[in-house]
Amino acid sequence: MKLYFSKKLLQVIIVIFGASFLTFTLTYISPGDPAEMMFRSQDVVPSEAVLEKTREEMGLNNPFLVQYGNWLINLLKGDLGYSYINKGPVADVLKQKIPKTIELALVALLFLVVFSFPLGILSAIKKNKIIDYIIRSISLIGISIPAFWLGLLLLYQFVVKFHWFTITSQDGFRGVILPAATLAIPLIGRYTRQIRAAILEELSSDYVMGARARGIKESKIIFNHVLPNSLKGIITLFALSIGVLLGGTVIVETIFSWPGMGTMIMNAITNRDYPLLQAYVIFMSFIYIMISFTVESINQILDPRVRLKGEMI
Amino acid sequence: NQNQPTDAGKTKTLNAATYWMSDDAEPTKGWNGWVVARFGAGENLVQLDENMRFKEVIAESWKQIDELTTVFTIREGIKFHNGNPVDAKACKESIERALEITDREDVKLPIDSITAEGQKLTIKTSQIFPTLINLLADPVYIIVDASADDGDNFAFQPICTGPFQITEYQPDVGLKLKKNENYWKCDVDVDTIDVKLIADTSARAMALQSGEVDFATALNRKDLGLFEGNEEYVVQRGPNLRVAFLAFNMKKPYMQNLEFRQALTYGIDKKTYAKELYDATMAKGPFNESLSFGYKGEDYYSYDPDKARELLDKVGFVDTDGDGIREMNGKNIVLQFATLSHFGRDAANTGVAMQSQYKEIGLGLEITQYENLSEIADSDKVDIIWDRWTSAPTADPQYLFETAYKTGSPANRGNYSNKEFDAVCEELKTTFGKGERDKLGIKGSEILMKDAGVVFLFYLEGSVVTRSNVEGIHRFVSDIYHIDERVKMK
Amino acid sequence: MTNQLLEIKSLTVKYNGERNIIENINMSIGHKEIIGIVGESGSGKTTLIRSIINLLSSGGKIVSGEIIFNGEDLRKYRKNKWKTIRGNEICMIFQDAGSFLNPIQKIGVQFVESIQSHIDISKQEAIKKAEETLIKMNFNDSSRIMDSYPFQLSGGMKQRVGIAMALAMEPKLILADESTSALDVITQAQVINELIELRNSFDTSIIIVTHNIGCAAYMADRIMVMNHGKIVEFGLKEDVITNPQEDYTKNLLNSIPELEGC
Amino acid sequence: MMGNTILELQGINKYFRDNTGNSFHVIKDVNLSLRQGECIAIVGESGCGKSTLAKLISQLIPVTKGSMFYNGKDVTNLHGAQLKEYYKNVQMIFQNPLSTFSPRMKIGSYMVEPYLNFKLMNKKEALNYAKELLETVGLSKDFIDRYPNELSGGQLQRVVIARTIGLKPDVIICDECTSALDVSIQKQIIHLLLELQSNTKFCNIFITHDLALAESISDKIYVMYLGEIVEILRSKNISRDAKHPYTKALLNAVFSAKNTNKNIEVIKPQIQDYTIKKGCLFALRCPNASENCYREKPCLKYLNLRCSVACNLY
Amino acid sequence: MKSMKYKKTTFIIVLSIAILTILFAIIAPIFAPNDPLATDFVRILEEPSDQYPLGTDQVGRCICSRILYGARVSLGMTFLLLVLLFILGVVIGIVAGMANGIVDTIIMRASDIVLSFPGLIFAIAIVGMLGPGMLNTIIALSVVWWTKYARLARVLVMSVKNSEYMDAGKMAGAGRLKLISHYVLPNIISPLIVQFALDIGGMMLTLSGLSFLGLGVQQPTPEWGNMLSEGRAYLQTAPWLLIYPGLAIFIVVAIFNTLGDMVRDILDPKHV
Ligand SMILES: Nc1ncnc2c1ncn2[C@@H]1O[C@H](COP(=O)(O)OP(=O)(O)OP(=O)(O)O)[C@@H](O)[C@H]1O
Ligand SMILES: Nc1ncnc2c1ncn2[C@@H]1O[C@H](COP(=O)(O)OP(=O)(O)OP(=O)(O)O)[C@@H](O)[C@H]1O
Ligand SMILES: [Mg+2]
Ligand SMILES: [Mg+2]
Repeated sequence: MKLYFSKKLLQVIIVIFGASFLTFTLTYISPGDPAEMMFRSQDVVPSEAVLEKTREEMGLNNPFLVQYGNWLINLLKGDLGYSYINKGPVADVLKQKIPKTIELALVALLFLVVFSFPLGILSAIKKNKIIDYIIRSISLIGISIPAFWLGLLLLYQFVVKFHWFTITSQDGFRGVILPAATLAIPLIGRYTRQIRAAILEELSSDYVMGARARGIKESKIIFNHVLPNSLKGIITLFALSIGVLLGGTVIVETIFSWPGMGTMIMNAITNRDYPLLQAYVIFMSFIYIMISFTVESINQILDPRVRLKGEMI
Repeated sequence: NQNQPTDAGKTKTLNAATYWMSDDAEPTKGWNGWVVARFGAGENLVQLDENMRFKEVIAESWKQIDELTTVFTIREGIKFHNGNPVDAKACKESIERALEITDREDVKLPIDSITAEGQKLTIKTSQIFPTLINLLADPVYIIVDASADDGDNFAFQPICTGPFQITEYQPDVGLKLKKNENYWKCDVDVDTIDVKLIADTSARAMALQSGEVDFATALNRKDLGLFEGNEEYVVQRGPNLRVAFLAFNMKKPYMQNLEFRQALTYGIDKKTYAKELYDATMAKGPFNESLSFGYKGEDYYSYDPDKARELLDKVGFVDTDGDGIREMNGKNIVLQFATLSHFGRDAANTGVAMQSQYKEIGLGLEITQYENLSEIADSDKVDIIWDRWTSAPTADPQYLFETAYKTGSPANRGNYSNKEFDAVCEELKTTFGKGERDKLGIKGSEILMKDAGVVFLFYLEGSVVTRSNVEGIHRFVSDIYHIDERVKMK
Repeated sequence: MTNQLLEIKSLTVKYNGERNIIENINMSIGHKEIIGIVGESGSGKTTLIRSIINLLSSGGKIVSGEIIFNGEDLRKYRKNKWKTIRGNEICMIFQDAGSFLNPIQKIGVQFVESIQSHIDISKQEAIKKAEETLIKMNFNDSSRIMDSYPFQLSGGMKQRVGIAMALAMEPKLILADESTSALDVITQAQVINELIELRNSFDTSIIIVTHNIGCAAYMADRIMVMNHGKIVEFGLKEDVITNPQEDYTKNLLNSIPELEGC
Repeated sequence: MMGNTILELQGINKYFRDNTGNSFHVIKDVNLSLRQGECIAIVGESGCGKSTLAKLISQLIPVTKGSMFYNGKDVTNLHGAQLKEYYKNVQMIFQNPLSTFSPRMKIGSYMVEPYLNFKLMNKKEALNYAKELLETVGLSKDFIDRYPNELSGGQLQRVVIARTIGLKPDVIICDECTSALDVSIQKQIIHLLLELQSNTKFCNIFITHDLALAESISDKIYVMYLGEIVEILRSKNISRDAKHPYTKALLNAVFSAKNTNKNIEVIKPQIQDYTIKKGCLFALRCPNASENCYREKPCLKYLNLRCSVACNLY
Repeated sequence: MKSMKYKKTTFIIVLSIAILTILFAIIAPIFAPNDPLATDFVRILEEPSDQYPLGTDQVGRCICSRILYGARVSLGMTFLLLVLLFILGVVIGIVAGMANGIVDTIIMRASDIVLSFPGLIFAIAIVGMLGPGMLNTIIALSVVWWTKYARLARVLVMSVKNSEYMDAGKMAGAGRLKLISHYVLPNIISPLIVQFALDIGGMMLTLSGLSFLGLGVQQPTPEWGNMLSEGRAYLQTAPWLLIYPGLAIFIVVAIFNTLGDMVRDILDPKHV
């Protein structure tokens, strides 16, 4: 078990390293001169001499690997560079935006869990009954509806027409419900289906038959046997949906003018603020890798077959 | 989050929406001063009022003593937000601070000396500088208490003299202001202002509708219809100082041909664009007709496809292969129309409209949205550039001429160059007297129009929408100011 | 035939509305009797014994017939009544008992759960009862078995645990579906011996399905031969083995390789 | 009746790595020789390494240590063209007939495959040959156009045999090729194999866990235990001749349909343990194990014409 | 319990609808009442009318025609990209699965790295760095998406590789290529096709999402996400700019999602 974790951790490190390399390479090959970008973003049109000087200062004339090395060292030191558009250290910008996006993502996750679990389980238990068809249709709608469209429609209905929620994010609860719902609805559709499938698969396995043959109540079978067994798959899918969720924040934040990482990244893209862009990608992949790693570890610990591997009686 | 009732003792909060915020509120940096000015936090010695006339603010009066020297009398009894008195010395320090910090070339003053005696501030320039007053009205020169600059928090809560004081500044969320109890001019009615950053235009309209804000500016033209005629809202709209124009890329050899440029101009139905696409006033020259230096005569080369065809035939660009597109040196003419994506849809829409109209005169057009100016500036890729500029933020023609059209100037994206026009710019540098300067402004405009190097499309419109419980908010033509001491809430 | 434990009358079963998989089966089993069912693969042996306990795999449906257990028609039972029969009066042991246990729950937990589903006793008592039964199945270290997960036991051990679980409720009838075919010959012999022991000490009746005719011949009182969903021959084992009536049975018996010198 | 040695294994060892990276020893120092026309059987409990041995011989997995000779030539770990050449002569029949067939391949394409791959004939000839072969194993030639799932297990196994025979190989390895089938069908298949063997004189390595079956068809029986050959019997009455306690335990556990009163005795069940390094592997379960058995490793000893055994008692 | 026959009939119906949708997109010009690029200044932001069945946009273009032509772009790009990635991914997956050792490890590590990014975010970042546009969107999504098929193909190849029929094939003298084409491919293709079918809707949403953000297809090419992004400003004043393109995406995605489900039910029956 220990060996497993150290191996896994090593893998995580390699992957993060690779991710950083990829990110840097992408910026490196992308068109546009960062030095110039820095001036242009302030609507200053620099002269060639000034540019050359700045390039030299920024180390842009160094060979690729040297640049990458420096960048990586700075990154490890926590220096993520300087954001042109925000005219400040990237780390400071991230510090401001991260909590907002996390707030949004957490509320969306809450919705996701609160809705998809009961729906998925119900749908599986009542397979091919009316209620199953209804839930499946709803989830089909969920996965087919474009989030950006849905968001706008919700905005119109609930903000303009009903005045239930607010458009600005400062208002705590009233501000976060709509964006979080927009973010969650497609995921709820997806996840409900996946939970249903996972549970159905478990229901068809032998041990369920075994439990029935032993005369155990159906509700007990579902909650004591099927759910714990399908949890592994469900948790893994959950980790995957976090990736989708993080991606969704960009669109949702744009629609709802949510001052988080999503709007920040769109702004960074428009202004070619590469340091910010790099930091964002690194940060997101770090979060994502850590979540996957945690989930996988939880799964490993949950599953006695893995946990007690080799301990035969 | 509705407004508090106006009963005595309760605070009156004005909820406002803004479409743009700078990273901080240090007025001397870039255009950051606009945010400080907009919500009544900072004041200058002199300012432009809603109708673009100079008004004395911190300076009670000013007087030009000779070509190089101007004397300002600082009003008695003005205090900074922190209670420090405002005298000539404080103003001197503030102006010097601005000169030191600002990185904007267009607001630099050629200062010889600034002297302060009591309430008397004397500014001596090192050369003849007719636009001194105009520049001093720029938010860069908002008078701040330079002695209070602790290098840290000052950028977010600058100490100025306005009717409101910034108490909280979050670049991506909004800002909060409170009433300045010691405001020099009058007692301020509103206690606090809560400004929310809502960058999306339609979202601002929705925020007004949902009651989250009482005041918003720069709404979508179409969305204004939602408020006009509705008793709950007051809408003020009208042209502002921004002008949208097309610059032909003079680097291209064929663009050097005046007749070709004229043909291109004849092919643009800007009257319709202005009316139908933008609900705006069609532009003739660079300056709005309401400005004293605005061109008021007939437009040159207004839409006439037949003339365009005739001219194109004349310069020899004809369609020989019958595909409906004229050729130049045997190749179909497909002009490249470029905009910057941050100009938004309006810019691209012009291209879309031109595309179908140019087709009728046998010209192809492709539209590309660029992210960066740099990609346009140095490339031969583009033929026509959509651009937008605030024409006279300081109520003077010189600024626009110098930045956008003078030979070699930094924002001259079409690489336009005309000796006659450059001469007008030079003359403006040394000419005093509003009348004279206005004439030069008109002269320059006419040169530009006649030469067809730049096609002025329309003047953008500004709009201000307030809930009917708010009074005393005016629409400033300059768009620099929104709220001042006159604001009141019922 | 009133003293029979189980009587099946003209039972017909289908899967997914296609042809009848077993057709018109009539059989009965007495108290303390062992019946061995042999026959070609796919002849419906599993279908037959699963329909007794109403646990047909998906799509399976009893079309007609009666299943009378202890004088009551099981086909009239509703869902919640089944749980009083299953695991209590009738128990099933599967071919691969291991996979019929929840892989992530300890044996003890599952054992106690099934005991408590049928008898109203405390957890402590249930554990005690479970351990006692395991000891009867020749597990000398019963508490360790209780504390382990299925994957930690070998195939033979799981099979014996399965039998122990069935046994704990002292059922009247045990249904064993090829419960030894997956085991190696030595373990298989051991398990078979234990089943016989079970009948002798608890008076339990057993229906055992097997491919191994030798095995059926060894333990059963009566043998039933099935082919294509029908009973070909059903009689006392001596009769069927030594004096088969049907060609199919004769062919079957002839095909069994035998060791010399037995 | 016996010809020259066709296939010889010398000191074959195989290690596998489990997913934690530990390696374990599955085949231990196996020596085996096969002469022309001979049929040998390998018996043993599940998991003792019979299939692994078969796969080693058929070169589906590489040998870790030891060497293999075919007609005197070293054929350990062949590749490419040589391997192809080897497969012309050595063929294997797998346990589960259905899994031998790619589900989406018609019987016809399955049948003609080797003849085309080995460039023995063209497609048309191959098809005709395939039909002929199907008839030799008692199947209709219409089966050519069917998919595997439309045939019964017995029929499929016949198809496999037909294809294998058609190549006229020297060696056929049957890895439990009947254990997935019914006894009656098993009988037919065995019958067919024996008949074909007497016609074409291939040698046969017959892997099974059914001692009775092994006895009835083979000339020589190798008994395997945890990857080791513990006994070699050249007998038609193994109940009498077997010496090794493990073989005896196996024999004891066999049910008989004829003799239903046979006394079934049982020894302790198997424990999968690859860690035993010293002594006799069977000692833990052996009813007659002495102190010595835990220390000293027995080696295969020639006892008499009918029996060689690796046991400290002999 | 529904029978296979019933399933097949409904599948054929949905498939026909899907094919019809594609056909509709291909022959859009026949149905389109107007030129999708032609502007009509007199009739800007006009409500649906006879001449403009779904109204006009902010420069007076026919929304109906733009939706029809947009279908070409949306569906075309979706299929182009998916087919491309499908082939690429499957080839890589088979190579990884068949090769062992270093090649497999390299390919799998590369895909680990790609997978360590949340997909959409990575795509956005790539487009952000390379600059918006159709080609860059395709590149970005390719970088993200190939792993999906490669991993699936690899796992499937691994299971086939250990099957007895592969061994039988080897012993029948089949070479590497023959093994792949005769044994591996036919047996792994159906789960892959299922995955492909299930991905169509998702890909379409992703593409239009990127266009909505202004990163994908650029003006004035009609594309649904693009149209929504333009129409956003007129949510209140001219909702038809928003409603119809959104509805178009929704309906088409729903059709393909349903189709995907059905393909799965038929090719992978144990999943029902
Ligand atoms: N769930 C099912 N759906 C459809 N057909 C089924 C199902 N289960 C079994 N069958 C079919 O019913 C027939 C009888 O199956 P059953 O499992 O009862 O045979 P069996 O005698 O137990 O065979 P074996 O000896 O192989 O276990 C077979 O033809 C089988 O294909
Ligand atoms: N590819 C492999 N990787 C790792 N271990 C393997 C592999 N193949 C077989 N083994 C292990 O080698 C041992 C011998 O397996 P093998 O399949 O040869 O047994 P067998 O005697 O054929 O059993 P059975 O009678 O069940 O077919 C087993 O413990 C098995 O788990
Ligand atoms: Mg069965
Ligand atoms: Mg085997």
